[in-house]
Amino acid sequence: MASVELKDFVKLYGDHVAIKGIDLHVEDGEFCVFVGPSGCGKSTLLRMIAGLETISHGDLTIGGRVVNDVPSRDRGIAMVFQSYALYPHMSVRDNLGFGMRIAGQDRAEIDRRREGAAEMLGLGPYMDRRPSELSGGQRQRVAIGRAMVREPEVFLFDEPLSNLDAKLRNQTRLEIKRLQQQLGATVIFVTHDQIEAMTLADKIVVLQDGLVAQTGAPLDVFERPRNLFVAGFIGAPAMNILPAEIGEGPVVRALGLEIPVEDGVFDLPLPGTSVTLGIRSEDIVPDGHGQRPQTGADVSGAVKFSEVLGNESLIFFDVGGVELVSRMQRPRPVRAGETLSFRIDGTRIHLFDTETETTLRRD
Amino acid sequence: MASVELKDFVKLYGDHVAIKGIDLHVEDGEFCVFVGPSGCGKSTLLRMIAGLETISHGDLTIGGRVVNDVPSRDRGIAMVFQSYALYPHMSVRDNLGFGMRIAGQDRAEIDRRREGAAEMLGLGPYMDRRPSELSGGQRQRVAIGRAMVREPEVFLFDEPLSNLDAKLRNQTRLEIKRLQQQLGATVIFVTHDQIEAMTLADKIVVLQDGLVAQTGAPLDVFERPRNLFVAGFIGAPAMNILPAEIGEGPVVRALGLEIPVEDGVFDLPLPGTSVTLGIRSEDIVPDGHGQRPQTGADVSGAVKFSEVLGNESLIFFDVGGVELVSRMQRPRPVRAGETLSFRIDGTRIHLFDTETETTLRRD
Amino acid sequence: MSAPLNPPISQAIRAEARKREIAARRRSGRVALLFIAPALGLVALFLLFPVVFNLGLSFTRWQRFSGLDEFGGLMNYQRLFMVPYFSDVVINTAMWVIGAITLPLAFGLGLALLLRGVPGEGLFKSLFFLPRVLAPAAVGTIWFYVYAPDGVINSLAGAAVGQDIDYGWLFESHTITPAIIMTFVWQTLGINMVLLLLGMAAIPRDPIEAAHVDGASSWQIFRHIVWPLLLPTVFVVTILNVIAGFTAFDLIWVMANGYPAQRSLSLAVYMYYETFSNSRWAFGAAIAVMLSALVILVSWALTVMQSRVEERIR
Amino acid sequence: MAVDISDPAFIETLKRRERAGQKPSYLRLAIAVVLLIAYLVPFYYLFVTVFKTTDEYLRSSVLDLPTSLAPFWDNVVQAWTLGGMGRASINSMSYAVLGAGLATALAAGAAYGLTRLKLRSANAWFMLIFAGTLFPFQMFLVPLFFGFQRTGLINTWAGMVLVYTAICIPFPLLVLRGSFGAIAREIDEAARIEGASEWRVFASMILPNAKGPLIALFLIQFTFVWNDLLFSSILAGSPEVRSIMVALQALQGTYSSTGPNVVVTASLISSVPTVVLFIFLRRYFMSGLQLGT
Amino acid sequence: QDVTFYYDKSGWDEGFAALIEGASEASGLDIAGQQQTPTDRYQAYIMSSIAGGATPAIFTWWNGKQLDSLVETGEIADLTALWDEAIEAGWFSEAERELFSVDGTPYAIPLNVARWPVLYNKDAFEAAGIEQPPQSWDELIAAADALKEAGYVPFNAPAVGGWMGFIWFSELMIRTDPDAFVGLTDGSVPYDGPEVQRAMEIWTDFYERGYFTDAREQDETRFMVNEEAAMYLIGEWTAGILANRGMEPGEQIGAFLLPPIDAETENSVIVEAAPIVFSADAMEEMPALMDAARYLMSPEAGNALGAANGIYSGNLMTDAPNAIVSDVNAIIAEDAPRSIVRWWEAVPPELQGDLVSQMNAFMLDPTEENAQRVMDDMQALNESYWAFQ
Ligand SMILES: Nc1ncnc2c1ncn2[C@@H]1O[C@H](COP(=O)(O)OP(=O)(O)OP(=O)(O)O)[C@@H](O)[C@H]1O
Ligand SMILES: Nc1ncnc2c1ncn2[C@@H]1O[C@H](COP(=O)(O)OP(=O)(O)OP(=O)(O)O)[C@@H](O)[C@H]1O
Ligand SMILES: [Mg+2]
Ligand SMILES: [Mg+2]
Repeated sequence: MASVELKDFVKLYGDHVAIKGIDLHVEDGEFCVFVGPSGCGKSTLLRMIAGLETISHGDLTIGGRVVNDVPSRDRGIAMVFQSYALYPHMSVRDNLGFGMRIAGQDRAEIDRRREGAAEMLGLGPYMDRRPSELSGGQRQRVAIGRAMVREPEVFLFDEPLSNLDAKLRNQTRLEIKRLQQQLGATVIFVTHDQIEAMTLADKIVVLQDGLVAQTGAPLDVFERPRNLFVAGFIGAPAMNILPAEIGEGPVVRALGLEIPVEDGVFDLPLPGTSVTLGIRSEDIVPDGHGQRPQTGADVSGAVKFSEVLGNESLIFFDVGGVELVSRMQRPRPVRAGETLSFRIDGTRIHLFDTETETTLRRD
Repeated sequence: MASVELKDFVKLYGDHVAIKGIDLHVEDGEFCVFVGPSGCGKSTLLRMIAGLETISHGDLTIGGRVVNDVPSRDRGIAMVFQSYALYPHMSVRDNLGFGMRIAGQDRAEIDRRREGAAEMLGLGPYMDRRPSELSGGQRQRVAIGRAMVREPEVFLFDEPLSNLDAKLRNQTRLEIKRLQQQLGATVIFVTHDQIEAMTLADKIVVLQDGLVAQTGAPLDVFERPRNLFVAGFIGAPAMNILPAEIGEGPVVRALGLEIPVEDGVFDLPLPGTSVTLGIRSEDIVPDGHGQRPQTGADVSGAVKFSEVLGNESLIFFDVGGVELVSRMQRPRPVRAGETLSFRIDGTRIHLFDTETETTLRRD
Repeated sequence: MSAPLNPPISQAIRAEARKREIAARRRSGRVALLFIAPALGLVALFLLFPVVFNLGLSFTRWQRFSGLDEFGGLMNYQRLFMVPYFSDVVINTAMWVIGAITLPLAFGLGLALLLRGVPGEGLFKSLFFLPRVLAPAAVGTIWFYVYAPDGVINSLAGAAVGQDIDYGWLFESHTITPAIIMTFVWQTLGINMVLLLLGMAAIPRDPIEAAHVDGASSWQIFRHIVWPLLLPTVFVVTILNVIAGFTAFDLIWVMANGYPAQRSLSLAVYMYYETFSNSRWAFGAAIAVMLSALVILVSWALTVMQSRVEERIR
Repeated sequence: MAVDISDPAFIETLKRRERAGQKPSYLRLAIAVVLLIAYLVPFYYLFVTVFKTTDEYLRSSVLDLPTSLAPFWDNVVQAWTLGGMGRASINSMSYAVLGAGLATALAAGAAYGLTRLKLRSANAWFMLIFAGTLFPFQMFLVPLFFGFQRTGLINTWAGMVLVYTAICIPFPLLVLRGSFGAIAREIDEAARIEGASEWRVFASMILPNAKGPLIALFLIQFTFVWNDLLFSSILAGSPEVRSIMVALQALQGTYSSTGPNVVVTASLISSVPTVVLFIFLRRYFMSGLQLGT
Repeated sequence: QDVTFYYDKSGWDEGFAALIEGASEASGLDIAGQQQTPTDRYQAYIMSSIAGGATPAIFTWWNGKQLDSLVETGEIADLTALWDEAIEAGWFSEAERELFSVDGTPYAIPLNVARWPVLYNKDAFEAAGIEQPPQSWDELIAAADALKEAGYVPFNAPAVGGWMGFIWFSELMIRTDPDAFVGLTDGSVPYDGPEVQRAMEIWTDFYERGYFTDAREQDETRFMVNEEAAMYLIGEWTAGILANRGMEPGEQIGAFLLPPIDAETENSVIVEAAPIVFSADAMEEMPALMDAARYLMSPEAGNALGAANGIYSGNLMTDAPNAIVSDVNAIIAEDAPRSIVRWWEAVPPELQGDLVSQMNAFMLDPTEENAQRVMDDMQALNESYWAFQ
């Protein structure tokens, strides 16, 4: 296993700058997830690491060796593609063995590794099938198996789950995580799904338009988004974002309420300054559903409509013309028009500079 | 608007029986969702109602009229296809107008209805574009518009959201619901996504292999699944399912615990009988996270791993070799191997006959 | 940990990046050219160079033994219009092109609609397609006897009307070209039909079903949904037919055997005739150029139309 | 439930009803059969004629059934010897196999270079090769004839193979460019990461995945070369190298009086390979057609 | 191999093999034969070879205008000396030399010389009560009528192969006005003038009388072999073909020359001559080639060809290969008709195809109107050709 280091990465497609200067360190054995909206450069970055795109500028170090000019095959990496990229004309067995075969490895070694991977992934019964005769999840596992037999130092995954249906996606997610832990592998994983990113990553890298918006552990990114973009991108439903104003005392004024702010958490500007306030739906707690936050502000509003998810409901309600969404645990049926009371958890609010959109939180 | 009544529906494809005898009543103005795994017969059922497949056996009544032998066009229905099925060579305007035009309706009427639909769906700016020049969401709306201008008694939707990305899907879901309420329309909606089903439906019809597994209001189906299949299908992550045994007193024994059972809720068999116990992840509450259930049983186990979702985490833990999943609200980081205590909510457990897999709950 | 947002990318970095990219592209371009070279070489030598050479030839006076080195200007092009039976050539060519466009298409479409869903569709398709794999020379040979005075057509017609018919279909100036065109139709009908069937099969079922629900009758569905969506295929088929019609050679050469050739000549055969029977090399080259110009012009026009309709239904 | 789907009798009733619902149109079938019969009359003529002697042919109606099957061999032998078809069919077979095979292979290589490798202005390179088919064949006749005469390639076996190969390249290139383009890029990339060289990717990844089109193209070009009269009649006039179609035409056009029965038999002989290929590989022929469009 | 001998005569392979072997032996050169068909592409091959400066060493050609234009290239060897020798030896006469000369200089040697008589079915004549071949036009008409009476079609006149249209046209022209015929071929006599009008009238008249077989028949000798037609105006080499199909020359088949229409018309015969020519350069490089040429002119060569393919080389010292040739030899010895170069060779090559196809067209629709149209069209083509010269 090896660490991966990106220094000053830039990628040019013609005149279009797709990657605008990225530095990144992925530790040995770390599960690093690149997440971001479509077109932000996740795949490009991964492909540069894989050697499928030239590195226009910057240095790539894998396991301490600069590999800019090393061809893919010698970088000690293996890649799992979104579409799996299985060789459609080969059986599962041959898919697993192809790389070793052309490398001229001896049969015994090929078989050993192949059996190992097949066993670990439960591919035994399918070894003689073609990819087209496999289900999505099985294909997925073959793709991973093909990567495994290479015994790479770094695994690269490009949205490997997005072609699976919801159930299978959840299940495979778990498998990948387990496998990584078992192998102790360094993994770089690309996704645009923030749930995937949160659940899998040791380290999340949120990309925005060719740049890194934030790097950190999942909870860190979720709880301390560095800017409005990350705040809005991570978490579903998206954080409630409202204009607010700094009040006297550590207090934020919004929706006609005064929400107390914990001392020392934010670098608060002068009172009267406009700021942007972010509140996650689970931090607007409907009265009687879940623990009532101790510090905070009470608010009530007319329900516009609700989405019943079973174990919880999302309540969309109106406060002075602003629509807020709250999460109701152990839900009860709620009718549109009904007025409900909520309590906003003052200890969990987010404040951003309205101009620069960066957080006001002290690091 | 009209009610729809299916009586004794059977569908044969060659030798394959795709629908195996279904009775169903959809009320006037009701939003009815067919949900079920792939291949269970949802589309087939919908297409039989639409008149795109013959009804092998049974009667279809729409608005009180038996329409088995009435061609599609005269059934008073409109359908929105998964692929939208827009006429690719016609502008949005012509797509909307086609049905009325060939029905020989006069121009003024065509324009009136078309403008109405376009306005309601915000299609005004796109009227002269072709489908290929529209985004997925816009196409979706055109498809709905085309159904609307028919002023049908019943709307049929076949997985209309599955081609949209997650964000757009959520948004369109809301729009469809709003529209249905506005028009007061009878809608039959097919999906395999249980979240979609839960959030949209007045009535959910869970299909399993050509048969109805359960019919009911969303919360009803979620909270009182009629059998193991529905219990496992509705809700994510899937319900914890474990073998159990009826104990003395109203109590269920499982995992070496005695979980008290509310009186009068279940038809309990004799003590000692094996049953199947279902517990949703949110009903296994980690100590200190969320309201501690009053009736229930305490259990503790070693965490195998956790999935961090931000506002909550899924904790997978081991109790005597059985893996359980619990949902942790307002999560804290949890390490694998850590031992946690949980409390199972005895008022919310599900019991099934091990043999027939049907619920033991009293109706 | 992470870079500041929006760091400037300096011109120097840009320039260096561009250089690296170009170098990489060069490297892979060279490999690509290696793969292309053999095909390109053969094509250049045997197809492209001859085209240029032919163009050059058409401006010389070369015929029979001499004149290769004499510049003739537009002489050969003017000469074409002075050929006494030029009008025959034009009329025949026009008949060929129009016949080749309309007949196989019309019959092919009719057959395609007729055969769709008929039991044994596959067998029908194969049998109607079969003549296509035969050589035009063989087909011409057989049809020569089919059209002969004591041939199949006359025998059948004679049996039908109850008297002997010995009409010489290929020996009468006003039937020879239509007769050969009908043979062409016989041979190409199948491929037209199969292409149209494939085109129809490629039309998604959804819009058709949607039209059903929308209340359209079968004819209305064909007229408003199937036909417009089939148009790109129709254009492709038409382009193929036009080229085939313009350049049809073997059938005419074989079937017009017994008949005074010139009256059945189309431009394509005329070119061959002047070149190899009359040894007017440069003139033949000029006719080839004119023919090429016509073919390219017409198929280009059709291609433009095709991409227009395709655009519309994309 | 009011229905019992485990009751076979009930299912049988339903099946019958379904079948009745989708009644095939017998009227259309009848029309199709009639048209087909009319369409196949020339084949009928062909098959009765090859069993007739010249004398029988001249004295009976062309539609009469032959009196015996015996004359067939005699006709074959006559066609074979008079037309020199033995030599000619070996020639044509070699032109067709080699020309079509080489062309498809070279076109595949070129298509690989054009679609799978990064090549600047790949489109222009493609157009350059494809320009070869924009022109009707008449455009090549004079230069090829003269050029072949000059270089001594005329009336040579190698010359014929070369010219057929060249002519057969552009169309497969057009098709394969599409087929290769439709193969997921990730497959090459995966192979490359696994250590495959360009040639390896081409041979082990791209070719096997375009097997259908490759076979179809080979068949189409084989048929074209086998059936070609134009080029072979100009570039290969001598008996040693002439093609089957030239032989057939010579037989039909000779001063000697071979009867129609022999000529028609020769037509049949000259059609055997393509027809046999068609019968066995129909699927590829038909799918190949679609490729071109 | 030193030299290649190109030829286009398919079906003469055996004869050519013998000729080539003899020539090789006589010259000591290694000569190889190379057949190339069909004729138009053979000519194309030779012409483009010459245009490209690579004149084949030996090849067959055509006489008349075809030879003129070939000689014009300056690539062809002058064979005066050889001819002098041959005439000296009594192999040929001056008349033959003339057939192979351009402006009085011989440039070719004969491969074969064929006269165009009428071949007739002796049994048919007998059946129709005709005792001897017609000596005058009236006798010809009478014989034709008698044959019709007896159930025969008098003349076999196919139009296959695209070239046979000129046979009756030229024959009727020389029987009415041989000079006008010659004038046609050099542009001095128009194709729609009175001379042609007259020939066409007779031709049309013959068709009206039902003297000709169906021109659409593809098997040119079918009606002769089937004994449906009695006479066949054609080159004497056809005797070989008929013999192959079971009609023995001399026994079943006889020959006569068509009589002139008017008594005062000069008696003449159409002669088709196939020359062999030599490249001047090759001759200079390899003087031994002259020995090959001498052999090819010799009686031995003529006999070899006659034995192999029944072809008459025109050499006076050879044996007639069949009875027809000897009959014609006898007739010519007796009547001494004027030898006239066949229309095909006499006419400018560029006009050949266009004009003959008009004549074919007439045969397929032998009406008066069509005759007029054909004459007009021929003249139009003729005019435009000469205008271009
Ligand atoms: N081969 C290419 N040529 C030109 N531009 C490209 C190329 N590949 C990617 N881009 C551009 O680079 C940017 C980043 O693309 P990239 O594929 O890395 O996005 P992504 O984050 O992977 O998005 P997605 O989630 O949609 O896969 C986009 O603006 C894209 O249009
Ligand atoms: N035209 C058909 N011919 C034969 N079998 C069919 C046909 N259409 C559907 N089936 C079969 O009927 C069953 C039900 O199919 P249906 O399309 O209704 O499933 P579905 O519930 O809509 O699944 P999905 O969620 O994948 O769309 C399946 O087993 C399917 O294979
Ligand atoms: Mg990507
Ligand atoms: Mg479905």
